[in-house]
Amino acid sequence: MTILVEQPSGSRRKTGLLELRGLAVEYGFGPRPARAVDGVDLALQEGEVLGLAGESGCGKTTIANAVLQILRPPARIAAGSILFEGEDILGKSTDDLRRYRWRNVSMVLQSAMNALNPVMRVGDQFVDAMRAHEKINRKRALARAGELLELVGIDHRRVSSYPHQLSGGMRQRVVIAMALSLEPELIILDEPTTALDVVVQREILQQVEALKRDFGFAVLFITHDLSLLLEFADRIAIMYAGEIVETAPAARLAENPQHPYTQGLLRSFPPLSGPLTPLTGIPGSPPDLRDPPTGCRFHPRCPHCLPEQADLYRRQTTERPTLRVIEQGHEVACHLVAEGAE
Amino acid sequence: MSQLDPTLDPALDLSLEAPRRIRRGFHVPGWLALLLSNTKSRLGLAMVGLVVVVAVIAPWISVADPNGFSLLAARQAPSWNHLFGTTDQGSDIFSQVVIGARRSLLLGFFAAALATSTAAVLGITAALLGGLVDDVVNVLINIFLVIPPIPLLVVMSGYVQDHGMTTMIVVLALVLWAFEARILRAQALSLKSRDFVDAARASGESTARIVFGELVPNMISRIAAAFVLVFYIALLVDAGLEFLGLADVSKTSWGVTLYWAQTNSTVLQGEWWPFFFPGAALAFTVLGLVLLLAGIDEFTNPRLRSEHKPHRSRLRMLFGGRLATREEGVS
Amino acid sequence: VALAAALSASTPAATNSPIKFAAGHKCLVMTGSGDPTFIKNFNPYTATGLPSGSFVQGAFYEPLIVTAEGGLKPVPWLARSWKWSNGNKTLTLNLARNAKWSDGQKLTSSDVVYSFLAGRQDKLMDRVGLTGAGNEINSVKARGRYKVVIKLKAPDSQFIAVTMNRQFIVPRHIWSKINKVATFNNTRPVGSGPFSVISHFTSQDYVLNKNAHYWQKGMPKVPCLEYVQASSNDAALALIQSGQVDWTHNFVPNVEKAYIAKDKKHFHSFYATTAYPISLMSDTTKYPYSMPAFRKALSRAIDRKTVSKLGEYGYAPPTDAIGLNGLFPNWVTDKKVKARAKTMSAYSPNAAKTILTGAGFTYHGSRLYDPHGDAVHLDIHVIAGWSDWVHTRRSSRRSSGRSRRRARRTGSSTRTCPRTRTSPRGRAARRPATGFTSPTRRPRSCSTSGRAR
Amino acid sequence: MTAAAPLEVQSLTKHFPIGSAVRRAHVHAVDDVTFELRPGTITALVGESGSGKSTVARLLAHLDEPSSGAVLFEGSDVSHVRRRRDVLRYRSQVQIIFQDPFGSLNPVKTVRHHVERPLRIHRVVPSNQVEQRVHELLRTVGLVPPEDVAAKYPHELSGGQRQRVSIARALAVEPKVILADEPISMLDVSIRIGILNLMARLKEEHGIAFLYVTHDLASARYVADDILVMYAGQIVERGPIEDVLSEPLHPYTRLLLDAVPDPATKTDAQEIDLRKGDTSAAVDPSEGCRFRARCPLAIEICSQTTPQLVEARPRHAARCHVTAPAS
Amino acid sequence: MRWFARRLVFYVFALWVALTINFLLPRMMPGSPIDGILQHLTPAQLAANPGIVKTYEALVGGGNNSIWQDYITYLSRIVHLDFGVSTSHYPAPVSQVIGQTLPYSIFLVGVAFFLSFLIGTGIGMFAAWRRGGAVDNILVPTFMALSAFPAFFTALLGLYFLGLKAGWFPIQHAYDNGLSPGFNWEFLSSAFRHAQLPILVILAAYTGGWMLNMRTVMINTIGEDYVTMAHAKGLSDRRVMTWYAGRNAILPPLNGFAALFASAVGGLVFIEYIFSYPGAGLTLQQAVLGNDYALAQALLVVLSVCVIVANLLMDVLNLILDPRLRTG
Ligand SMILES: Nc1ncnc2c1ncn2[C@@H]1O[C@H](COP(=O)(O)OP(=O)(O)OP(=O)(O)O)[C@@H](O)[C@H]1O
Ligand SMILES: Nc1ncnc2c1ncn2[C@@H]1O[C@H](COP(=O)(O)OP(=O)(O)OP(=O)(O)O)[C@@H](O)[C@H]1O
Ligand SMILES: [Mg+2]
Ligand SMILES: [Mg+2]
Repeated sequence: MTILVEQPSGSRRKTGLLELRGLAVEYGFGPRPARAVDGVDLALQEGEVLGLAGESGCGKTTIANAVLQILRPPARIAAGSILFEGEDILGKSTDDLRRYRWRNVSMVLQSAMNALNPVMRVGDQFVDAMRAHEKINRKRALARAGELLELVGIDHRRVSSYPHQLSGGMRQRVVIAMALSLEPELIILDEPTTALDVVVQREILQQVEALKRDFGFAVLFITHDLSLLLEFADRIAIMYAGEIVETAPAARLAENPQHPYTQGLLRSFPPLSGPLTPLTGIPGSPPDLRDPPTGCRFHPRCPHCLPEQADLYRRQTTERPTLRVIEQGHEVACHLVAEGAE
Repeated sequence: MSQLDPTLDPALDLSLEAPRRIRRGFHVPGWLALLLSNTKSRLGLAMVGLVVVVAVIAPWISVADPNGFSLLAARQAPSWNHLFGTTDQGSDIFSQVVIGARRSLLLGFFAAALATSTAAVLGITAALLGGLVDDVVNVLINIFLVIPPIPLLVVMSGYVQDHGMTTMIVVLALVLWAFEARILRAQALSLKSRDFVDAARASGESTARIVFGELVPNMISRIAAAFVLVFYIALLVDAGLEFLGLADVSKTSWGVTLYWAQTNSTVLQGEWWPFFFPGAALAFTVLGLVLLLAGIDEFTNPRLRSEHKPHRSRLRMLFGGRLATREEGVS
Repeated sequence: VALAAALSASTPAATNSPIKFAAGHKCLVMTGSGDPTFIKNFNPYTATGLPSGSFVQGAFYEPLIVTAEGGLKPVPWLARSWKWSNGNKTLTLNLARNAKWSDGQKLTSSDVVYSFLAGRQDKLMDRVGLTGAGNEINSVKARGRYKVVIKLKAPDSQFIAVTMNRQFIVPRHIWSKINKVATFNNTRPVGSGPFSVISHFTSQDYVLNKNAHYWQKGMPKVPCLEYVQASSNDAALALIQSGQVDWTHNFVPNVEKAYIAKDKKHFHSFYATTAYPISLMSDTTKYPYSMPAFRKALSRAIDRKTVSKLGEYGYAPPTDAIGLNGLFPNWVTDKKVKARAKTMSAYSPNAAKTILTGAGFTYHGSRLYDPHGDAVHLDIHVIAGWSDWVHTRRSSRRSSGRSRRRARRTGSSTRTCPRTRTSPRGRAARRPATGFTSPTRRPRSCSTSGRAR
Repeated sequence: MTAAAPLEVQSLTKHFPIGSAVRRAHVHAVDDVTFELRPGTITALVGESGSGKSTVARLLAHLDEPSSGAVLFEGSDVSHVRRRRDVLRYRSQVQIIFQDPFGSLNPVKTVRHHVERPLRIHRVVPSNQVEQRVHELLRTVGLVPPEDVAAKYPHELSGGQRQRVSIARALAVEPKVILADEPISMLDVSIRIGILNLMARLKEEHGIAFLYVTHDLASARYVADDILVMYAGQIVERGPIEDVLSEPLHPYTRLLLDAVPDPATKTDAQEIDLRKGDTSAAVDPSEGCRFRARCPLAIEICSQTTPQLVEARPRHAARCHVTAPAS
Repeated sequence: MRWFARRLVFYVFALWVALTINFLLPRMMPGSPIDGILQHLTPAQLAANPGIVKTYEALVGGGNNSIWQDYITYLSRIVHLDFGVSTSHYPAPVSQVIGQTLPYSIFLVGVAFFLSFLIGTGIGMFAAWRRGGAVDNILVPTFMALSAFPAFFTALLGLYFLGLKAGWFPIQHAYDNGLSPGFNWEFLSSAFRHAQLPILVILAAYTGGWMLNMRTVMINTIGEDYVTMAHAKGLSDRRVMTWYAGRNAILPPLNGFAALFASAVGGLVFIEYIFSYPGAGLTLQQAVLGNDYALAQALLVVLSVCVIVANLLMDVLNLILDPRLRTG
């Protein structure tokens, strides 16, 4: 894998736990690779729950994989850097990387149901993870695996089960327990509940919250279910077509969304209580990342992008908006907003 | 003798069977365009094509009678007069090889066609109907897989007096259909669970139409793969039987030339050409088919595709710029 | 036999002198061709193939008189001398007095009488037709310990050459106790022959050691015989080429190059031209083979020279139409007959055509139609693996060029008519002549023999 | 608009055999389900995964045959019709839309094929008008320009567009009933509303009776008029959707409601009591309430007799001994 | 375990069907093979084995019995391993001939197939792991081309170049002449030496199949989430390749074992023929050429049984490797 690192210019800012700078990831070779992630800046503080929301295919999983450095060809990091505790992990040796994975950052995969090796006992998969990082004998590792399972509400005797003997929700919880096994600073939850029933989903989220309180890890929570994030995350980043278009504290985002895309997303969730108003969703469909629209990537679907406003229209269609701080902790990449702020 | 029994994993993604387009409105079946866009299958296609061409023009490039004998010309090493040398009897091996290509190709083709159609009808219908029909077909398939085909053929050819082409085709198809049926049934089973089959049923399509109108078009590449598979297995097995002397050894075919080479102990006499050329021709054809199959496999399973950028310019030269590409298709 | 298109015959045998390989071989190593894997059975009566076929019969059990193929003189063996009397109906045989069985017991006239009459004990042991309808033997009696008298019902010129050749002598004290000969495997044979001990036996080779009690002084000259299984001509050739085997008796294509050239000094071969010729036998009861003209035309349509060259690598010369001059050169004395036999075997498509058209055959284009108006097909069946035979068929295939013929592989059994099966030598006897048969029905009249390879 | 329900379901039951011939068990995927679909009404069918929602839809679509019970179409039982003509007649009135927009269209066939096949099978319009009708249908579901869309293959469409094709196909036969099995669950959030709005519009304009199978209560509330809540093969609650959602009777409905994240009512201390799911409640169930193992309100009688659906409020029924006791 | 029980039932059934096919085969063919058989035996031999004609009739038909009678006789004889007498090995019973030849074939195909499995799956696994690497670019095409070669052609080439020209290997028989089969070093080493060339040919012919199979499945497996997860856990590459990807990827090829093994058993006919290796394959070829129908048919049955047994072993292995089968 070729790793192109564009050193960020300028002095080192004070960084949090994890910081992505100008991260770009491409899929495929040749003249027109798909830039699934394009110039993403994102920072995560210790103990924080950062939500990452966006439509399918906008690059959420790709970011997660990049953070753990488990991208496989044809994916490659085309630009940017990934700082973990101030250290760029892109330059790390294979061995250092191996140690960094799971010990510092662990991950619950998007389809955690399939994340367990079907031919290995659950306990052994815990043992594998532990023994890859520390000297611990099998018996003690198994004992600890049992404790971890109890933490997520599964009988410790289940260490000797095979994955297929567990239900989907249980498997999900096993993976979460496994993600905890080395007490990492950051856990990435990539749509941990998409395939599950609402009741099970609720159950798992409650458990994660409880665990977070006990262990104090930070969470990068990836989902396309914005309503879930609003409830669960401290801060939310909205992604569209490989770019971050808005970040804000959860409450603020719910009350005062700035980007038309965010607004559209919020309008896509009918409420469960209160008055019902006709919703519109967002017309159109996400762009092909091999050939993204010029200018603002959202402009073809944007209700505020009208040829009548010629000047704005020209900027929207040719000039890429950048993230601007419009208020403490609230950043938006939108020509409209920039216009309004000035 | 299927030495190569490629994994035709039924769970593979089939959505890629969708047709590509050439220019506006002109549709090329997706598989053909893909076949030409894959390096392996292109090479395979070229190799098989070469053999086909040779077989077609065989009468014009060979001597009148490939089995004609001549005292003067016996046991000659390859030379300009006899490209592939001559046999113990002075027959021209080149002629035997090019004429032999006809029989091999025809036999392989028809055996494969017969086996494939049997397998497709049985396998797909069984999968679709399920229940008892499926159980019976499935057990039948598995039983055929348990009886070793070559010994079965060897014993059968001991009984069959007539080793004519038709008989051989039928016999080969009878023994080999299960290979394909297994693949196609598994494939159809996985397709059957797709909603579009139920959707077609819900909109009132008949079973026959679902099989031939909805399922089969989706399985073209699988069926093609199965066809190619049986094609070369049939080639190999037939040549093998001839080589063992279990066929009509007065015909002209690769296996028969090999048989005579073996019978005349040419190997032990240090004459390599009587067995090398027909053997190489057989291996060449089979390799071409294997490559074709590998190509089909690759485009059926996108994960197998190697991630090289396509050599489009060279392709253009080869195919006169009429090659369909994905970009042109999507409007 | 109306038509004998003499092709060629018998076995070119390759030999190499034991000298060179003496270091490596203790024994004289031999092989045949197309032998199935060996099964331990040395019962000479149930023998069809090796190891208990004629080769082993000879090693353990001997006849009284040996007559070689080709009309040669009978050689005294266990019977040192004999005398015909009573108008050639009584044969008196004087046995060797020093002959012993390998277990040390003496071989006497009672053993000989027992062997001749053993068919009465078990049909399977009948070698002389004693139990058959055509039994020609009146009595076999011992006169003293070393004299045997055989009385025939009628004089028989072939009695010594054929019948006696077939009858080997077995020890009475062993065989008379065998209940069921068919299932007796005789794994520790007691015989009078030069080899008596099976020192080694596996499915792919066996070794026979010298008989310590052998009656012929100084014989045998080799300490042991090893017989190696070779599953085909090809396998046998590989064995002799590499010197692993000293002697074989199978067909070697192009023997000069394939074998002798490897070691000119030690590798030799010979081809028994005195054997029965390879011939086409037709079932003369079947139309159109029943038409002499058709057979004549066939004979003239065969290019025997080419057949000999291509089919037999020139080992065996073409014969005339009678085909006996290799075997019995002096039999035909009439010059006119000789000349006619020669003409009848001379290759001449035109002559063949003339004969055919003269007999009512017609040609449509290049196809031949018989007088009934049916197209003529010749089915020629050959034995797969007998390479020389198959060749012969192939090279003769085109020579008459006009009729469409199909050749088939058959096993040795079905469509062959062996008419010559008296040779004492295994190979020739096992080699049925190729028969031309009618396209429709196969001859039921002829029996079969041999096996395919 | 007449109130006569085109489709009525009475005591519909479907058991699937599982396990071997030796240890045969039955999943009571659908057990004694009764409801009706009224014209111009969207009825939502919700429940957890495996509760039998899809099976109900498939039974109604005549894709599976019920073990017992009846499906009354305009008064006559159609659950066991076999004659092709009868089946076809039924299919021309009742259509189904599937969950997976990728799976429910044949990848090698164009959009045109999908929409025109039902037209031809059922001879909805003379064949010279098929083309025109296809375009009309595509326009109805919002696929424009229809000429372009008709020539496309499914893989050239986005998920939302594909689901619209499915709807167009269902509409082609001018059905009275459309069964939509989770039509939006696999779509992107931003385009779900579009499909829901389309359904609402068709209901209005064509008077179609919809069965909307979903596990998303919020979307059900958005489009549906009535709701059926299923648990372990049984309907546990039934009623007008606003009534049910605002004042659920059955503890399972309440559990569902509590579990759904709703930003509008976000409260940090909203910890709810979740007992372990009993996934095998529908496998050879014994007498008693199937929810009892998870139920916070469970009392003794719950494990003894199976509760019946009882109308505790007007048109609002539940299957619970505690909240809707049989009087 | 229920899965295994089902397999067992199937195998018994398959065996029965194979026997029945075997029974029907000669009856469906034109002509009457019984004559062919009887012609090989002299009247004396026939007279000596009064039961033999019955056995043959049950085997190939041609008697006056009804087909059902024949069938019953046939099955009961086969249960008693009575396949009649081999005409080409007269007077040995067929079972003795098979008993003598089969071990060699089992040895040959067992060793060769096991090796080809190990090597093939090993290479396939590695090639998939390092896509585009040296192994993938060199070994994979090589083995693929080799497997496209007809087995008998490869065997001929091996015989010519490695056996004759180079003289590295013995070119026929199962062991050196003069040795007796037994469990002693001399014999075993000789047997191994004689098996080398045939084994090499089988390897050349069949390794490619395993390899391609394994490679394809492995490539799919590598895309599975549990492999990604194993990477994310920071496991070493080796561990991920073998225990996470490899362990799972090997299961489908094992399931395809039946077809491949059956075809390898078929390949034996050619290889044994060319190397004059005294196994069941060569015996089968000679039996058919020699119209020894009894032997040929018995061999077909026995080879089918071998394939079934091999399948059974594979199922056991599958059971060990795949917990889903054990508990599912
Ligand atoms: N292996 C791959 N090869 C080529 N393109 C890929 C590959 N994996 C992902 N992509 C492309 O990268 C883009 C981002 O994918 P990613 O999986 O990160 O999306 P996501 O936001 O996680 O979506 P989802 O919500 O569906 O999980 C998509 O457009 C996808 O098509
Ligand atoms: N063909 C079948 N054979 C056996 N069991 C089946 C079959 N189809 C469905 N089931 C079982 O019936 C029950 C109901 O299944 P169904 O698909 O109707 O649930 P659902 O409510 O649609 O679930 P989901 O929300 O996951 O789609 C499940 O337990 C399922 O396992
Ligand atoms: Mg994702
Ligand atoms: Mg469902």
